Amino acid sequence: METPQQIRDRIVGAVAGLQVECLPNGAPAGVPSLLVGRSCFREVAIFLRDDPQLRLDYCSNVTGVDWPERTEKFKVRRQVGEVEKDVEESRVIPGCLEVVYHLYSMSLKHGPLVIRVRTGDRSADVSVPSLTPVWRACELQEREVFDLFGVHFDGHPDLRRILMWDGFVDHPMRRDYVEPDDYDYEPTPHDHVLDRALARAKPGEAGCGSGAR
Amino acid sequence: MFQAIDQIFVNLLRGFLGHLPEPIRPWAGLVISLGAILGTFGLLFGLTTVCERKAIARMQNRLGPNRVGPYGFLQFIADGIKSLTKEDIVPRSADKVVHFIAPLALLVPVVLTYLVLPFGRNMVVLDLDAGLLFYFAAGASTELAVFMAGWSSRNKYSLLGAMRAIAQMLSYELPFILSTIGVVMVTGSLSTVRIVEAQGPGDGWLAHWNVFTPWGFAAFFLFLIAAFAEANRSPFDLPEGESEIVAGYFLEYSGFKFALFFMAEYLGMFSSSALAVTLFLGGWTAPVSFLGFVPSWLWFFLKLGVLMALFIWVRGTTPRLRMDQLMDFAWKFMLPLALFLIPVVVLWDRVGRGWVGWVLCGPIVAAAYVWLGRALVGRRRIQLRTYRYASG
Amino acid sequence: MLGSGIIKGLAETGRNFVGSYFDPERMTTVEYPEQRLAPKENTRQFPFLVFDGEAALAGLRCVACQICEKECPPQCIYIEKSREKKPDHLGKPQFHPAIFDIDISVCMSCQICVEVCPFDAIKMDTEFELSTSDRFGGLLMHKDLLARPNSHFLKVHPTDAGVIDARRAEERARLEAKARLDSEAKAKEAPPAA
Amino acid sequence: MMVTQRSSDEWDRPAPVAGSYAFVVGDDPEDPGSLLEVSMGPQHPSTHGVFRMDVVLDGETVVKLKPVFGYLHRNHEKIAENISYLGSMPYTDRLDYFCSLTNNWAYALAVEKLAGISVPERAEYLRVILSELTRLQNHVCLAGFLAQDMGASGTPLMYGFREREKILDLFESLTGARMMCNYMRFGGCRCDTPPGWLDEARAVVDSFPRFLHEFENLLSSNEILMSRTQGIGVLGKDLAVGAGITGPCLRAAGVDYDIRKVDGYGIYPRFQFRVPLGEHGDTYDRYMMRILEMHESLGILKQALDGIPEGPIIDPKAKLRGFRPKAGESYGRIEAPKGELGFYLISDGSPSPYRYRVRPPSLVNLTVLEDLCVGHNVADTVIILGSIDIVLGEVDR
Amino acid sequence: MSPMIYFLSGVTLASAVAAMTLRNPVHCALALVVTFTGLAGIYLGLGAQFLGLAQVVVYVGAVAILLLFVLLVTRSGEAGDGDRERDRVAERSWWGWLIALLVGAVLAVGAWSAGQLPQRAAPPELPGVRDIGEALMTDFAMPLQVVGLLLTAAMIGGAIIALREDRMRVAAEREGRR
Repeated sequence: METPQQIRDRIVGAVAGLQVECLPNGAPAGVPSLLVGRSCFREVAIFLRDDPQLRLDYCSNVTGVDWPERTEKFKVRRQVGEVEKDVEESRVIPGCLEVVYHLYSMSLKHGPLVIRVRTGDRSADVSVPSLTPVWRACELQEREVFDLFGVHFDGHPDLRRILMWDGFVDHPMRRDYVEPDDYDYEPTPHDHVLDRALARAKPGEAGCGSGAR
Repeated sequence: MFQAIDQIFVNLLRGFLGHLPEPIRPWAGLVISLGAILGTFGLLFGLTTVCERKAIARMQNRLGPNRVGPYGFLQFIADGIKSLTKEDIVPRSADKVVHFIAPLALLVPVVLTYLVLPFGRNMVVLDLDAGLLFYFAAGASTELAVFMAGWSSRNKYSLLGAMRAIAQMLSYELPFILSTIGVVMVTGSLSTVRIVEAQGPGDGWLAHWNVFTPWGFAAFFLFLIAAFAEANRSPFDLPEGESEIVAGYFLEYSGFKFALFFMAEYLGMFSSSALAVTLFLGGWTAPVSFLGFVPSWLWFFLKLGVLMALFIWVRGTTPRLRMDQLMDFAWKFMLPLALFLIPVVVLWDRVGRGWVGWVLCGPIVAAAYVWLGRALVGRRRIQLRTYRYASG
Repeated sequence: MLGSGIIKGLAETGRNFVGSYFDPERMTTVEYPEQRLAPKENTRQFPFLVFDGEAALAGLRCVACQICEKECPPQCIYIEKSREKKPDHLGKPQFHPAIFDIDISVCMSCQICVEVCPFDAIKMDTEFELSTSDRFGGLLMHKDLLARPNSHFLKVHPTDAGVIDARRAEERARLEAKARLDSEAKAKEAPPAA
Repeated sequence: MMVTQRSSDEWDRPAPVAGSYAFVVGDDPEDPGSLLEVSMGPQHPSTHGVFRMDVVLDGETVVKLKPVFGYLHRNHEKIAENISYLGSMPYTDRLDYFCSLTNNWAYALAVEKLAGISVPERAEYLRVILSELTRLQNHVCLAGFLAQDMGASGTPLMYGFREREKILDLFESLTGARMMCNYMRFGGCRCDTPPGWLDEARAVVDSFPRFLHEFENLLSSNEILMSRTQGIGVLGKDLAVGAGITGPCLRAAGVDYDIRKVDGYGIYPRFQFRVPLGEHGDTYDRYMMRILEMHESLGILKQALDGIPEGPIIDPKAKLRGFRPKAGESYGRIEAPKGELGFYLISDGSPSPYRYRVRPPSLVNLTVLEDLCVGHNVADTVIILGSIDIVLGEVDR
Repeated sequence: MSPMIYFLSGVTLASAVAAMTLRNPVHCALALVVTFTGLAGIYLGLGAQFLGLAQVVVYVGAVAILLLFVLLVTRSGEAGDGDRERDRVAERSWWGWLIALLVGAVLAVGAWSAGQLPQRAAPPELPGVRDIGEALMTDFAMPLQVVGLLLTAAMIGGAIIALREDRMRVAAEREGRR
């Protein structure tokens, strides 16, 4: 298989104006990944699937990564007064949510190619195009990313919570998620059962109401 | 001497009834016989559950129950006490009256079937002319009880189970009844006592059991398979298929009512096995005349035990069929074969019931079996497969 | 022919039925409370603290370094260091645990505490019958419950314990030799000074 | 069929398009009361754990099926992101609790890729032996459970468990635990084999074919099993590839894709084995794939047990404590008995992973459950689910 | 024997009344089953073995089950619908009264005239199952065959109708899916 850089060049060469960027990977055996812009994400995915040299017909892994807003400190050599010295400056890197796809080819037996896409921020602009129409394999995994990270997939046929219950509010895999100190008061899908039970046991009668006394 | 042992129960009853005033004798006889039947088969039910658990455990290389009593054989008493003391839960939305009546409605007809079964020489409660018809009439009413149980529980699984059970029982009733027609035709009587007597050794030394005829052999297995289905036993245990509909029609029953269902199932199994013994295995007759000294009731229970072992063995082996396959099997295999056996019986009767009959009827029955079996399996293209391996 | 597969299956279960009475290899079941399988040497259930000598709490090898507390994946260990130090088997002054609790209801028997312990102080026991009538307090093991003599360790994991004992004996011997050499050297040095 | 949607506007983060859903049955004006909704699970005997299928039935035919997950969710990934790399190893045991050793291997592989650690020869051999033993015991149990779902009153399951017991005994004497083995470490394995272990393993491997033969006698040619499974739940090739189905289910559909061959991870390229392929993609093929794979696994085991060299068991450079790989990311995947098990790790140079992700084969294989089940009976859904082979510890994580 | 007959008649009549008045259709059907069984008991008590047993096989074993199936398959809702239905039926109840009156009149006339008829000597022995069977196979062989053929034809016809509906539905579903 071609290297990710070559693939990137080929995509950009085929259609001008696509935002595809090759990200390095620091691990010794790691392969670089392609960061694709949101606007052309599905087109790129379809290209990767249908290109006769690549035929990446199998999407193995879909997952989210949370990048909270962070301040990066770095040193710059600056002219301070008369002397040139290292000055510590900081830069705010805006937070985003990232979705990573690992693609393989079952027919040509090669891979992986890692493609990733990022949302605009972590609160308002959290939608990315869904790849479920391209690879059905993404269906449940994208639901999971939606559930645990809060990434919204446009074009997903059945975007619901998958692991947490429907009434759950937060997204537990985000790095700033704070778990509640008392799970008993989490809303559950069985709340109405509890309500009914409480309503039945009127105060004064025997039952849950008078149990405390 | 042998005669005395053979007739010991009959004489005991007669002697006891002799002390009673004349008008209530028949009723007292009925009550005592029923009590004896319930006691005997109740005990047999308990022992069978233990034996079944132990035998299946051994088939699965386990030990089975071995804690209560010698070799665990008193386990059923512990189970009985447990189910008696358990809480009887009735679902709130259930139809309480019907829910209550259903287990009784299931048990009563099953017990009634025992009235016409001859357990030994002169050991039959009601020697009806239409004994076989009585048996089927009583057996037919169990479906209603199953429906009542499933419907009144207000549980979807129960309802599904009841529907399955009724469909299955109705379908298998046909081969169940049709497979006995040959016996009735050959014997010329619907009375179970006549049927057994006709199968005895008579003047010769070898018994004329119906199973030792080509048609009787086939009919015996048809009857047995239908009996499996009627008793909801594996591989026809769909109504209670625990992996699909959890427990089927008695899902919402607990405690003693559940035990009644359980008991009715086993009593039904005994009674259909007993009928199989009566119709095909010569009832209480000995296979050869020189074994006639063994008490007749012992022969009967021995044969019953063999059939029960078969029930248990099959249960330990087979997976369960699916509903449509079950229906296919009843309507496309068993019913045609049972119908086909009727002319064969006529042929057997006409050519003189000897080796000529065997030569003529044997191949016909075998051919029908093979052909129907192939038609049943072939349409669905069910076969063993060979597999290829990836190159390289 | 229809039915041949089922008959084959019946033959198989029949053979197993008969075989279960004659072939011990078929019966893997053990009647537990009366019969017991001997635990394998590597078997691990829940951790215990090894102590040397006779007194349980005085001879604990644990020096309260809290590595296991930090590494324990379900975080079921709780340690508090003692204020004062006391000498260990090499005579070096060390802390010891004032409190050492393991919540058995949380512990998942992963043996990571054993692997990370640099002092061979915590080991896995093969005891598994730990049921109590108290779900909360009864399953929280304090150090007096956790402490087991080295002889117990030798009994449940003889190979492992043998290696460790040999190593500790060697360390001690080396130290004693060194001390002897030192004292001899001192003794040698001393007279001229005197 | 109508699906109602409940809007949920109490979300401070963007609200999802579809909220909770519920089937409303019997609202079809043309056919009143003809449909029956049954919620199979989470406490159903044959959903293999706390799994739920909301099934809409027409008679007993499945019209619609929705899997509902999450009853066993414990956010394994979040736990792993808060403890050290080593600390996650025992947690991986609990993913697919039937196959803890393959889970260990997949995680160790991902970390080894992330940090560039090599594995000594003997450890590689041991890993192969253990993972093939795991495959054997997973597949015998699967076949037993499948027969159990068909109502075989436990006999095949007990035969399977009898053999599994021998393999678990091997695991116990090597790793100390029967199921939660926690045996592999980054750069090798935790401890060397106790004396005589390899001979015991050889004995188990040698006696295994006898069991397989027994099992096949009992089931593979049984007419009831064949008629229950053949032509049921047919999975097409294209759907299988597109939906990311892996493992025996994929190969039953006729796709030649075995990660042991494709990636050649560990030392698998050294062993001779074949990859069985199905033709119909139905439940019977899926069942037979497992049986045939067991034969191949036995072949691998024989070769590995004969070829295992002496030597160190773990890379001496691999650190147990204070393990901090450099920033980067890696994806390690292996052919677990249930399919492709992958671990995706992002390191930021700290002692715990920045992102830790498990790619669970069981969950992804469930994507096609509805496609396989619609049009079949309730009884078939149960065996289709059984033939997909899920473990809820891995589905819900 | 006669107290038994009175008892059975009482049960039969009571359950027949229950079958008409109970509100839950399934209960009605179950009450009807009791009526059938009571009737069978009366037959048996009168010594008509075959008739009594055939009554149980046919009515309890088949007709009642059929009724229950029909009830379950056709009924859409629970009591809510049924009440409205009952009101509608109640408006036209005079039809029922009329028919009941007519039937009662015919029965009364029959019973009265039966008393008027000269008493015939009872047959020496009640016909047993064997006699019925012989009669069916000799004197009434032809009618039996005709009835059998008719019923077979009806059964096949029913099966075909059910089959066609099923096929049509399958075809419609396929269309819909496309």
